[in-house]
Amino acid sequence: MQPSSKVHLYDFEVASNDAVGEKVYRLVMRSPELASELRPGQFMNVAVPGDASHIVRLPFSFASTDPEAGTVELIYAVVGEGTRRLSEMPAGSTSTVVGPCGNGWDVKPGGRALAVAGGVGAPPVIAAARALAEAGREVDVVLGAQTKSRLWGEDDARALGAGEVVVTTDDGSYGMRGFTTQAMEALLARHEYDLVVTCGPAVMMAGVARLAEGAGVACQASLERMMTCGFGACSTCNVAMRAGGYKSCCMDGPVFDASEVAW
Amino acid sequence: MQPSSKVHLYDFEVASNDAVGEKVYRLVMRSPELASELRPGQFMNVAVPGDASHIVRLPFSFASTDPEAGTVELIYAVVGEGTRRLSEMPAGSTSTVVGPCGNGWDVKPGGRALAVAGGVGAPPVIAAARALAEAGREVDVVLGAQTKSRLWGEDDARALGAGEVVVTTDDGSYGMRGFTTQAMEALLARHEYDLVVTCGPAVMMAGVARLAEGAGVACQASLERMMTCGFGACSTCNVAMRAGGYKSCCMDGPVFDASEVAW
Amino acid sequence: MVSDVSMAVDLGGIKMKNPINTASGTFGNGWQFEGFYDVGQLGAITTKGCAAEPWDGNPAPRMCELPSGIMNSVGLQNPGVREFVRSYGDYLQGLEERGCRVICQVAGHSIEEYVRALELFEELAPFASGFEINISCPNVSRGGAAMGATPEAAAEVMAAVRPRTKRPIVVKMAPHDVAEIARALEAEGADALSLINTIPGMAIDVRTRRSKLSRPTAGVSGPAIHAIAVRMVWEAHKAVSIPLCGIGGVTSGEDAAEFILAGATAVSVGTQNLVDPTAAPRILGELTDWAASQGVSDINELIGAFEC
Amino acid sequence: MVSDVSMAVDLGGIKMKNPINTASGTFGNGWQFEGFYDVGQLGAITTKGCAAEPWDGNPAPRMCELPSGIMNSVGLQNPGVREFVRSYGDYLQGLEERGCRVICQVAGHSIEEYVRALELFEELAPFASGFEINISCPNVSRGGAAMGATPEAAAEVMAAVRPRTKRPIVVKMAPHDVAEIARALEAEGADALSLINTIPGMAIDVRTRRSKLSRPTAGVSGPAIHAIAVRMVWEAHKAVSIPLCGIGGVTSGEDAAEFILAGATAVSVGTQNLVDPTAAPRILGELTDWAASQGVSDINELIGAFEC
Ligand SMILES: Cc1cc2nc3c(=O)[nH]c(=O)nc-3n(C[C@H](O)[C@H](O)[C@H](O)COP(=O)(O)OP(=O)(O)OC[C@H]3O[C@@H](n4cnc5c(N)ncnc54)[C@H](O)[C@@H]3O)c2cc1C
Ligand SMILES: Cc1cc2nc3c(=O)[nH]c(=O)nc-3n(C[C@H](O)[C@H](O)[C@H](O)COP(=O)(O)OP(=O)(O)OC[C@H]3O[C@@H](n4cnc5c(N)ncnc54)[C@H](O)[C@@H]3O)c2cc1C
Ligand SMILES: Cc1cc2nc3c(=O)[nH]c(=O)nc-3n(C[C@H](O)[C@H](O)[C@H](O)COP(=O)(O)O)c2cc1C
Ligand SMILES: Cc1cc2nc3c(=O)[nH]c(=O)nc-3n(C[C@H](O)[C@H](O)[C@H](O)COP(=O)(O)O)c2cc1C
Ligand code: FES
Ligand code: FES
Repeated sequence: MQPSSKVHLYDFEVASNDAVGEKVYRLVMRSPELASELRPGQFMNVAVPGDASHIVRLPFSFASTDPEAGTVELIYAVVGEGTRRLSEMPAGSTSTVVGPCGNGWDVKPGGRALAVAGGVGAPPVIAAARALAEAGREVDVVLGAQTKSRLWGEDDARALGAGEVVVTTDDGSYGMRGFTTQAMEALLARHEYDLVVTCGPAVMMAGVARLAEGAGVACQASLERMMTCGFGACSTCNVAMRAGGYKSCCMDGPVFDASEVAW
Repeated sequence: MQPSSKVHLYDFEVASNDAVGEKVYRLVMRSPELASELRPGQFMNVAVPGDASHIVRLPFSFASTDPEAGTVELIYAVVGEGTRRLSEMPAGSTSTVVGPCGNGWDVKPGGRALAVAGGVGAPPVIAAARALAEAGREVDVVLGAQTKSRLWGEDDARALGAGEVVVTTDDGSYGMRGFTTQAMEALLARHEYDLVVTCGPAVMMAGVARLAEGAGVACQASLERMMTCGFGACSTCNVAMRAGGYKSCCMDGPVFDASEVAW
Repeated sequence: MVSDVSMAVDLGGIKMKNPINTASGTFGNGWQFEGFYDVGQLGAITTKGCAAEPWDGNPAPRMCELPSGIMNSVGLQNPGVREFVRSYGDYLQGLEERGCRVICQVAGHSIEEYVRALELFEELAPFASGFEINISCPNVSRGGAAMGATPEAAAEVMAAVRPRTKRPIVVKMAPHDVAEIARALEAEGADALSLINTIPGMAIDVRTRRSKLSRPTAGVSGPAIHAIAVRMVWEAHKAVSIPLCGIGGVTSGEDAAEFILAGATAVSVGTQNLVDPTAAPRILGELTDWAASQGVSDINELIGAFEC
Repeated sequence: MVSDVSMAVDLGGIKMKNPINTASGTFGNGWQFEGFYDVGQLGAITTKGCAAEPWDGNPAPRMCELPSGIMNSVGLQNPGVREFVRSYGDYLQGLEERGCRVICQVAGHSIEEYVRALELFEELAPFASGFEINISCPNVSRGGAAMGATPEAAAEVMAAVRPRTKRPIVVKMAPHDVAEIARALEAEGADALSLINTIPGMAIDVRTRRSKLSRPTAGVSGPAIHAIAVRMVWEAHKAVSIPLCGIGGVTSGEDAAEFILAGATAVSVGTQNLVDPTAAPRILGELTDWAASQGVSDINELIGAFEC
């Protein structure tokens, strides 16, 4: 079997780029081929102009695609210089993007599913929940954030209409006070699931994976690593496996069977 | 005697920044203290934002200052990445500038003076001619450019009303066809001068210096060097002297007695 | 610009149709770039360092950003020669047939491991036009210092691998004592040298007081090291007469041209492949245009043509 | 942030009120910065390398830009110790009185020249709190290789200068064989080491095929070399017990803090002084804030506190 790569380099144009929360932005990019190729859970690697001393692209998941309009929706948090420069890209500005990267969620039909997202882990989780709902599943969604102003995804989650939506904030400023794992425990007690999908901070995902394992439910987790290429060429994005050794976050992931990861 | 430095770091705001010719721009910066301190022939060292991988400031002479308005007028050619980014600084944008740098022209009163400028050597030469005219001298101005679209300074030179203005272009697209040195020879034959001031490409200045020396006229030349600091701290801007050794372009210059320079 | 300049070069017996090669570890094993362009147009590719048996490499994080560069501590993760050939052999065989030379990089923690890996390659990898010996691998019996850290140690590795293959051997050098080590390697029969490998560096998270990566030190690459690499190629060029492959911070045809003028026969694109996956063919085009603009009919006329 | 952290450090007998020093050649002789801020607030300044007799330095151009750095070939232009003291002695004496230590850098093309320069400084420069011996100067009798290129050569310089002064001697090291040379210098009585000097590099104008500067090679400095410099300071820290001054690409308090964690007692700001003339006091402020945020009462607790 010949190995083969379907990752491309595309131009994109910013259609819109606006704050949707405290340091949380929504960027819609126009890039027709990418929009038609991306599958939920995959990601892209974006060149952010404006500082040639930062040579590395920034990896982002997407919340939705509109293949008809040729657009892709990113939700991102401003955490450093790169995302700050991204937030300053005006509508009409252009750059390049590498994608589609990674494997995506396994979203085949089945029973009730639970989607658990923390912070800007929400975009790929919402995309997964949407695909699972479209595959005919009931899907409950847990969305967590530090505080109300940093929450994104509730409207999209409710729009799925496929199950319960529970919101948690660390500081209790909105929804349940506490962590997504606490909300998850409550849901696990009330429903029968055959799939959990999750994305968020590593500690949160480790907790979600443990709970799912305890309940005997399959769990897919979308992981983050420092990435250089995003298409399997550099081995800098390694994820340690329970069975020993490493897999590549950008090629074998970013979505992993949570039970295989050495958390 | 204690050495002392009068060079400061100032903020500036771009008041306007427009093309005035082919790849020639006019930038007016608002920086009140700098505007009141700069003397003709001095220069400033400008930080151009937008690419952290280029760490060095860009040195520029000025064409005029308006101490009342607190503004300084720069005329510059886009020759590389730094000047290209400078040309993209919109009105209202800000950065920092080091100045006033260097010694400036010696513009005391006297007889008829000749000012010879090539390309974007024109700004400091116009500033010198204006100061010489204000000191009561008759001043003839020779302005050279490769081609008409790259010429700047004719209006300012004519506004002095202090003598003849001769324009040359290498390609004959405007004024006399040929080099500034040819125009200078013709003027030297017709008038008696006691001072020549010049700025432009090194080969041109060397020619001007030779003609002035042949005619026994004092000549001041404003030199360019690759500069790092602009205020005497690094010794990277050396100018070789006829008498041997080097002087510093940013402190002992940029204006030198042309007869002392090893051209 | 359509050009008539002959771009073919000979890297110590590896006959490349043009000087553009790719740096080991920054180009996967080639196939990852087929979605971006026809890899067959490159002069050569160098595969990721591979040992006789699989290596896990270092824990995450393995990469952090630096000004105009990155630092990596991959630690030569590789599946071992057998699995390498099983997974990529057919692809690499096809690439050779498309006219792009395949240089297989050989890694080892000891002389015996190099020899064993090379023997396996010899047996299993008919597609390899040549081998690149990475002498920057940590020497397990010497507390992790690089295998080829001194002229003597480098010569020892070279002497051990030389009899194991008739195919060309390129040695990938660390950025250290270049002239002396180059002479030692030439004396032991190296066909060509490639340089430089990453420069050891260190980045500390000052809040936690720990390394930003999983190891205290890691390797700096990218534009930040280019001028240093050009100087080292020039030092090697003055020291030996075997051909050189220039590596370090190449992002443009001009960067590649600097290496050629400094004495390199070929030039590898490294980190830039990762951030601009179409870099290598663009750089090839720019290099070809530059050669034409220099008025030569053969790029070989420009090798070492730096004037000083 | 107002901080109660004690910032005073002792660089081999040079008692600095805080760890911020300036790198030789990037700070003029101090007075050039008085228009920007009160230089007296710095821990120390290091003056431009100065020899017994005047040196012309290299022809222009002496500087070109590199990605996140510059390259210079000033070639140690200096007016000689007598003229240096005549021009700047009063200013430097005043600076010492303002509590900022003055470290005078000593240059030479041979052992004799170092000794002669140091003798002159000893006689004429009572204001110097200590001397920095720049062992990267080209050795005239060895075709231009650096005076301290090998442990033996470095030791020889050190042994010759040691008896000539009772004041502290700092040795400014080249970015080469740091651990070994550091040990050799410590053994010969160096009070402290400062590192790194610029890294040799090369930049070619590919149209003219000539160097962009007046010499084929020149010295790389700036952010591009920072991670490499931090690693070398850590290597020296593991090799010797005399104090170190970290130099290379410092643009922020974080960069300075990395050097301290890697084992430096003081930190010099270099190239950044030239492009941001107010950098040094800003970095001092940021470093002080960082020390406070680390919950220590004395910056000395953080020296070498890198955890690995
Ligand atoms: C597959 C993948 C998908 C991602 N999807 C999204 C998304 O949809 N929305 C979103 O907001 N972010 C997402 N991220 C994270 C995003 O890539 C980083 O926040 C971004 O690269 C930070 O760049 P910066 O220059 O602003 O921050 P930097 O200045 O580089 O770093 C600031 C801080 O951000 C954190 N950080 C930096 N890079 C990463 C990284 N790769 N992973 C985790 N933390 C990092 C570190 O704590 C660092 O100290 C994703 C990352 C990966 C790997
Ligand atoms: C004292 C002084 C006063 C100056 N005044 C003016 C002025 O009023 N108007 C104006 O347009 N320019 C002026 N210059 C030149 C100006 O500084 C350069 O054109 C500018 O720095 C180029 O920056 P860049 O990044 O665009 O070009 P780069 O990308 O750095 O270089 C592009 C090309 O420009 C040339 N160049 C670069 N730097 C210099 C330099 N310092 N001197 C000469 N040529 C250079 C080189 O040929 C180089 O190959 C002055 C220079 C000095 C030293
Ligand atoms: C992620 C990464 C992995 C690398 N792996 C290897 C390797 O396996 N073997 C090797 O000899 N060099 C390896 N290198 C070094 C490169 O081949 C090259 O020598 C170095 O990066 C300098 O070139 P550059 O600046 O163009 O990247 C690696 C570099 C990077 C960035
Ligand atoms: C323009 C310039 C001149 C320098 N002159 C000297 C010198 O005279 N003596 C010396 O030891 N180092 C000299 N250096 C090296 C610096 O002191 C410092 O070691 C080096 O630049 C690295 O620090 P940086 O990256 O902060 O600049 C010079 C550096 C520059 C940029
Ligand atoms: S980021 Fe390069 S292999 Fe995953
Ligand atoms: S530019 Fe630094 S001394 Fe002149």
